Amino acid sequence: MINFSYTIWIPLLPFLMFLLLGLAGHKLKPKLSGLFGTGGLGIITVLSYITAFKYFFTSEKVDGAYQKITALNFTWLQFTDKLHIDLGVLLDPISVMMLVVISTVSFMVHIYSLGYMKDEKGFERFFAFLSLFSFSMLGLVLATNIFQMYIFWELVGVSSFILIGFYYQKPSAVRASKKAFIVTRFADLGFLIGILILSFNTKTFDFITLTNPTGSAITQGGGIAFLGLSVMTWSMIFVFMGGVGKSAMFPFHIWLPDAMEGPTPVSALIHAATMVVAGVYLVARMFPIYALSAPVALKVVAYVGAFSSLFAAVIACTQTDIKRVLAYSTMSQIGYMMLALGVAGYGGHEGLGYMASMFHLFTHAMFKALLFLGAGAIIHAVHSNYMTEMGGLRKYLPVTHITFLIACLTIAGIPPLSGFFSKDEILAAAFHSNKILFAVEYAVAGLTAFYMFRLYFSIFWGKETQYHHTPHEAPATMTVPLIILAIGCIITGFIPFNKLVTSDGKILESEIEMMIAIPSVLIGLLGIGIAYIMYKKESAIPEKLAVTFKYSYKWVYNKFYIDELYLFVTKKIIFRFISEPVAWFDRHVVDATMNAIANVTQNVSFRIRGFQSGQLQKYAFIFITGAIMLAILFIYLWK
Amino acid sequence: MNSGIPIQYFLILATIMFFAGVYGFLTRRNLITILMSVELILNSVNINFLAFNRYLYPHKLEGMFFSLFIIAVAASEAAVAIAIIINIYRRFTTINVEDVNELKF
Amino acid sequence: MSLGTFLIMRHELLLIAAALSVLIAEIFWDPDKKKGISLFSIILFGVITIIGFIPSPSGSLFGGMYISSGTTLLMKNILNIGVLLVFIQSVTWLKKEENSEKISEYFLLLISTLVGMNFMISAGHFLIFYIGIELATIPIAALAAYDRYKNKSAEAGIKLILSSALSSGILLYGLSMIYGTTGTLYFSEVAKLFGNNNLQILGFIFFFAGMAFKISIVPFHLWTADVYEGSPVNITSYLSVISKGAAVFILIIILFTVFPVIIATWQKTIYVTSVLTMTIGNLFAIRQQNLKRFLAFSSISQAGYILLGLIGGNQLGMASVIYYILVYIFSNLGAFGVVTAISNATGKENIDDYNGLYQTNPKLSLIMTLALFSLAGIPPVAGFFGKFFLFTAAAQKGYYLLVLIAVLNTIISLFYYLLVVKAMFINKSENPVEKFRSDFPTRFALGICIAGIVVTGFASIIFEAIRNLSFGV
Amino acid sequence: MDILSLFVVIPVLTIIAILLLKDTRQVRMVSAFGMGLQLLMAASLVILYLTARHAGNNDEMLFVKDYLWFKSLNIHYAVGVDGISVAMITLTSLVVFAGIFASWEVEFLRKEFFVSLILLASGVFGFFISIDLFTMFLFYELAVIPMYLLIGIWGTGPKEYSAMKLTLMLMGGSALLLVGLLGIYFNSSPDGSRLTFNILEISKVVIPLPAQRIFFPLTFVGFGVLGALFPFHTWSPDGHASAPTAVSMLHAGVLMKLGGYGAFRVAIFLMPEAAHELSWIFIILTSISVIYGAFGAIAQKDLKYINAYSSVSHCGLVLFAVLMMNQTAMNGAIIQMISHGLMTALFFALIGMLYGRTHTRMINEMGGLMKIIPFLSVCYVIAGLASLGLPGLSGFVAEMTIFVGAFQHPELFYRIVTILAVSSIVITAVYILRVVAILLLGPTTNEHFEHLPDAKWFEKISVVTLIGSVAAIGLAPFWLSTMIGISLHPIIEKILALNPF
Repeated sequence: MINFSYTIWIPLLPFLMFLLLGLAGHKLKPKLSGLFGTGGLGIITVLSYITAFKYFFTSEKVDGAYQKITALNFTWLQFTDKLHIDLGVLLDPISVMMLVVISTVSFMVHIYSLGYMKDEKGFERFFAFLSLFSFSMLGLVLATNIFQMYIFWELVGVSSFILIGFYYQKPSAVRASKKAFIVTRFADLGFLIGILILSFNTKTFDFITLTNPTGSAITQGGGIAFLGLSVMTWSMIFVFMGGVGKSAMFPFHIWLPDAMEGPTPVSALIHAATMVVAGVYLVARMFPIYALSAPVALKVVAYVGAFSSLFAAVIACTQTDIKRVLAYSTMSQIGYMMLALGVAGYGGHEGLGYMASMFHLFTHAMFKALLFLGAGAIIHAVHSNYMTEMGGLRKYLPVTHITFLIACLTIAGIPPLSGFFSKDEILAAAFHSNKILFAVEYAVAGLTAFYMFRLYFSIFWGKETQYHHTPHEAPATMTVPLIILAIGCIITGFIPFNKLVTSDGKILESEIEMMIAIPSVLIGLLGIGIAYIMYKKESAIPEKLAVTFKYSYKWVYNKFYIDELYLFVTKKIIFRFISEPVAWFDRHVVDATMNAIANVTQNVSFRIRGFQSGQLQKYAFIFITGAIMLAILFIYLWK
Repeated sequence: MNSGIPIQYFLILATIMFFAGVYGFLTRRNLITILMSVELILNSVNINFLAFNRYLYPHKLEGMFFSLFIIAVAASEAAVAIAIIINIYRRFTTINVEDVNELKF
Repeated sequence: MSLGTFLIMRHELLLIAAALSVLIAEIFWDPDKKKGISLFSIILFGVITIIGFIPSPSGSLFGGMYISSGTTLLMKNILNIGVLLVFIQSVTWLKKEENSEKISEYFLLLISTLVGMNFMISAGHFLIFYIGIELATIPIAALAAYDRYKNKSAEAGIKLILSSALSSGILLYGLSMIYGTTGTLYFSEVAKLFGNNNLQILGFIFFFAGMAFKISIVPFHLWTADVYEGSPVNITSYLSVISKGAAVFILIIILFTVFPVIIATWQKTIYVTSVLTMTIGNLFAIRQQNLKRFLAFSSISQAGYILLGLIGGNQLGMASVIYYILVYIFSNLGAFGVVTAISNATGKENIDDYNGLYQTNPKLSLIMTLALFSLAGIPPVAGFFGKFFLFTAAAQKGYYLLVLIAVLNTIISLFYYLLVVKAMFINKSENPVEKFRSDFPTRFALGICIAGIVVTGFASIIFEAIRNLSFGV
Repeated sequence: MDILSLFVVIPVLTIIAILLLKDTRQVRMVSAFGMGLQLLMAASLVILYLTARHAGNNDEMLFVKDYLWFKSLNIHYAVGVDGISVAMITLTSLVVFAGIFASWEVEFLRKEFFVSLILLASGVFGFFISIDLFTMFLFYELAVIPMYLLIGIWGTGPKEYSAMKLTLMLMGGSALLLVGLLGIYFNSSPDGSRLTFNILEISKVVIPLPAQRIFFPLTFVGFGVLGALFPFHTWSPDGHASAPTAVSMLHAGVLMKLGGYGAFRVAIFLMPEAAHELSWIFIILTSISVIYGAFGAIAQKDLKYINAYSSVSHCGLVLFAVLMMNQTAMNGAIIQMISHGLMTALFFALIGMLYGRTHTRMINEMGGLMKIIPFLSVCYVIAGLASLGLPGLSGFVAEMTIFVGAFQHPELFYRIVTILAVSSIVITAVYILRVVAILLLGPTTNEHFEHLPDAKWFEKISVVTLIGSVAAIGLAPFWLSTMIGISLHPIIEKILALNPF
């Protein structure tokens, strides 16, 4: 048993960094605080790699399976004797893998930002928030129990909120951040309810206990049925709702494209590589429960994933803002991962999808980060987000061009780049369990290749655009990360994930199945080809197509009007038809009754003044009648 | 020693006087008359006392004495009342009770 | 029986002596220094008040027509304190030119009414009771008409004298019924012989009506507001505190000792009348502008609360009533003291005139606030304790609904008391009551009132002493 | 002189000192000193309490002092504290301390202002330390009354109306309460032994069920009015809107907690059977006020109204949790009281400071303040995040404890209602973000605001005190929740013993 207790510093360090930069940041020199943040992340990266190495290669296995190691754990808040929130560090294949992913990408982004954000005001603020995010994300993946995960889940949400709204004077940015927070918050409501139901049934939050395939949670956790589904299924569906929100799956995807309002490094880090895959991670984390005692929920995962990936891919083909294209591609790639999980089963060869999904998560982090950072470099150079205003940039930005190309090839799944391997595993998994989904993913693979190269060609080739000041290659602080990540894209494909990260921790034997791999490569090439024809040179084909399929194009271009739908619901229904009436009701009914009581009293007191008429004899009359009334009352009526 | 008149007659007389007094108090407009009707009430009470004493409890004289005191007190009461009425007349130049209503509501 | 036994009626004798000495002083006093009389009589009365606290033998005189016990002594002492305060408060007013001729009348008459009240309280026979009650009423009527040159004063006088005459007529009619059915007028024997037949209940109701008139319980209260407004402020405070207090005392004694047999009946009676009283009183008070009238109605509603103490017929009830009267004396005289001071200084008696009073006369407005809070029953002043005990007494016998009605009524009363506070503290005014410094007697009296308001509540010993002297049915 | 009574004595002494002062410039220093002392007292009380507990003192109440007051009625001046009241006392002293600094710049009748403020505070302290129903009630009313003058004199807008409404409605509450207390008193010894007002003694006997059925609703609603229980909450928006800053802070921060505390300490603790029997009615009412308050807040335009409605929602959550009657939920209720107390005090302090600068409370008249007054704006954001339950700040701890606890209720109905209540966190997020976005972010709309000054030193003290405590609870909730939990234990024991469910 190796001592992992030092891992506490992995999340703690960024937190301290955040406090330092947040409280004293404005006193330090911006440069210095940037270096602080980056340095901190560097240390963490080192620590994570050490941890990964120790875990995978020196920690002993029990009958060939990696063990879940609770490095340390302390009770943070006691609810009941069974239910308590702990804070701690849980090490198992996926969390360790996530450590590597997060620290690497985050480190890259930090370095990149040193250049990218150089003359932005609020430089130190930016790094403070980045540290906050790193802290929350690391805390999330290392969570030992579902409630700790929820805590950091919320923190991740808020730090993404802050970072999206980094340019807080830009109304669009503010709107986007608000949207992102509220949408995910709504999803998290589902997560919380899920947790409540789950904990009520299983009387525990602890992951190890929950996900133990032979533990009580899974074996007799099913609980009573409610509306035809077992309570466990319900809870897992609710939990998944949280994942849907964070990972921008349909129908909670609307925040992701707008989130591109944030600085590009942020998009790379949060909205491509790390945070958005939290949903996938969540499902993977709870996977045994999904697989063994809530298969229906798992189906939901699969279909949601498949649909989102297709949906996003289609939209991506029509967008012109390069960051939005990347955003939709992110969504569709995550759809892949979800699908992969959805079609997987627990243990043995069933677990292929699980492994594939984690694998794809890993590779995707690399190439998507690379894409975003590349896009950042491009935007940095031309000061525009729209590919319609770009073209022929290959001579101005050679490094960016090459790395971007590598990334595009990777995502298109061209061997021997990493994307090919992971995607192939996913397709294989889909093929073995559900032919329809397999077909869908096949199409998506083609679409992906198409829109990525549409992007690539129209940026770096296409029409020769005149720039009012010639674009120039980004500084080294920005190009170096690009190169590193590009290398990552090339090599990571050869990491033996089937030996390291599997659903049950045991080694999973799998080899590339040619009759799936070859067609997938072909369809990728096909997509590239079409893109080449349409966008390599200036051509009228795209416009023609747009005109011929006018309505459908319009429909797709406007993202199927989902945003408008949401806007309608929130603005019109909630605001106009619930809260305003409530406010009105409160003023004019509840409050009015209170006032009415007072007014009635006043009124009565005014009406009865006549008794005090000042006429002695009237007084006397009332006196006599009073006496006689009392007499009658108590002699005859109420004796 | 029974003088033949049954007690009921006295009581009926007293009651009539009482209500006559009350009626007078309520209807008469002249303060003096109102005062007189008060006296009427008091006297009806006296008759009650005397009758009860004479017929029911002849061996004690409480009723008798009580009515004597009532008469005395009524006299003093009347004295004060009339003094005030005179003052009223000075101030309002009338002793019509309806005009004496500056204080109301 | 030796002369020593007359010491039993020490209070009355002393008061009569005082009255006579004031009369004699009036005769032999140097006509140009008449103002001295007030000082003389106040000192005299102060001495009497102090003597009153010397323990004295309890017993009965005249074959039980006059009874004196610890309870009656306590009641008399409480009344003495009140009267003393009233006297001190009235000095400034008596200094005025138009009153200089009548100073001694004022004291003479008030003292004699006090004698009457003492006799009522100590009565063991309805004859004494009747004499006492008349002695306590008629001079007040004369005093109500004290301001000879004011229409309102005269009107107050006539209204008081005539309606009280009517009420005592009704009361006597009731008594005659009781006499006719029991054949005696001794409290002790009536209590024995009293049955439950209709004639007796009729008699009781009429008797109760007569008493209710004095305490100004709805529907026998209508004279109150007019008389209070019309008569001079000091007479008003005397009426509202002393006469009312005395009447409550005697009512509670008679109810507990003479009519225990028909307790069921008088509990119902009190239930009905108390609800009526506090509600009507409050409803009328809301709209009042003239402070004297305002306080008149507030005192009506106070009477309604006081009845809650009587209704139980329990020892706690009697204790709480006596205690409350004590508190009420301090609070109400505090309020009236401020009203007197201001109306003496400026002649203003309306609530609007008090706008912005705190800016000019902070002390007075603070005293007023405390007094009103005490009347409203707001802690930490004594009124809170008084009300609490009253309600406790009623609740002890299970009258929770009645208590609820009462507390809800206290909210209404709080509302109009706060109106005055609002006027003094919050409202702005172009011409507020100008700043003035009231003379020593006023400040002294107010000081005592405030001390009473504050101390009476916290000093539990007072309540305990009262409770030990009181009794239940 | 026992330590607890000092909590009443110190304010009184401060008041006297203020009254003796000649020039009004020292007034605030004196009050700050007095309340600072009070804060120290509270801190030391916490330490004493914890040490006593560690010493193995397991009495229900500690530092109990009992002086016979009215012998015949067996009324005592009895004080004592358990973890809950200690926590509440600490809260109170924090808020008062912050409130003094928040109202540093009161000019008009400064002396009177601070006197009434501290008088109010002393009432609150008295309420929390007393374990005798009579003294409790006395302090309760003592705390309510100064509110009238504070709002009426130093308030803004329709202050007379609001002040009168607030006072009368709260007094109406205490009217019901009084009847309830008397009912408890006269049923406090069914075996005919001595009647008592002492909570601990009453808790040892079982009040007859018929009596409970009558007096539980009276008591609960009586306290509920102060706890802004729907539909008796309407005093709160107007009251808060008109009240001066410090008063809103104290009122929302502390006074409304009297309601929750009383409902728990008196109504439920002494009459658990009826509470269990009738809880469903009040559960419905409270969950209405949770949702309803939140929705009400969305539609408001005035910052103080927004906060008032959110207070309705949060305090509704307190009563909601109390009615769940299990350890966790009640624990959550207490934490929620404290956290909401600090949070809302912070909010009102900030609103007051913003108002002092911009002279408006209408959110749509402000905008882009983040750039101009970063300190205050950041504090406002923090307050907002606390209120929408961000982990690491107190709100999260409280709400989660409540939700988890409430969801442990064995009956399905209660769990479903809980889920309804949970949904309030989203609505909260909506209105908080709405305000933050409109108020602080975005471009600066009004050029008059360009040169507003940021927080002054006393404002910083006030704000930092509160934020510090909010964060402290949020980061390290375990000590608080254990301190409360231990004290809750006997109470829960009693309740469970009486209705096994």
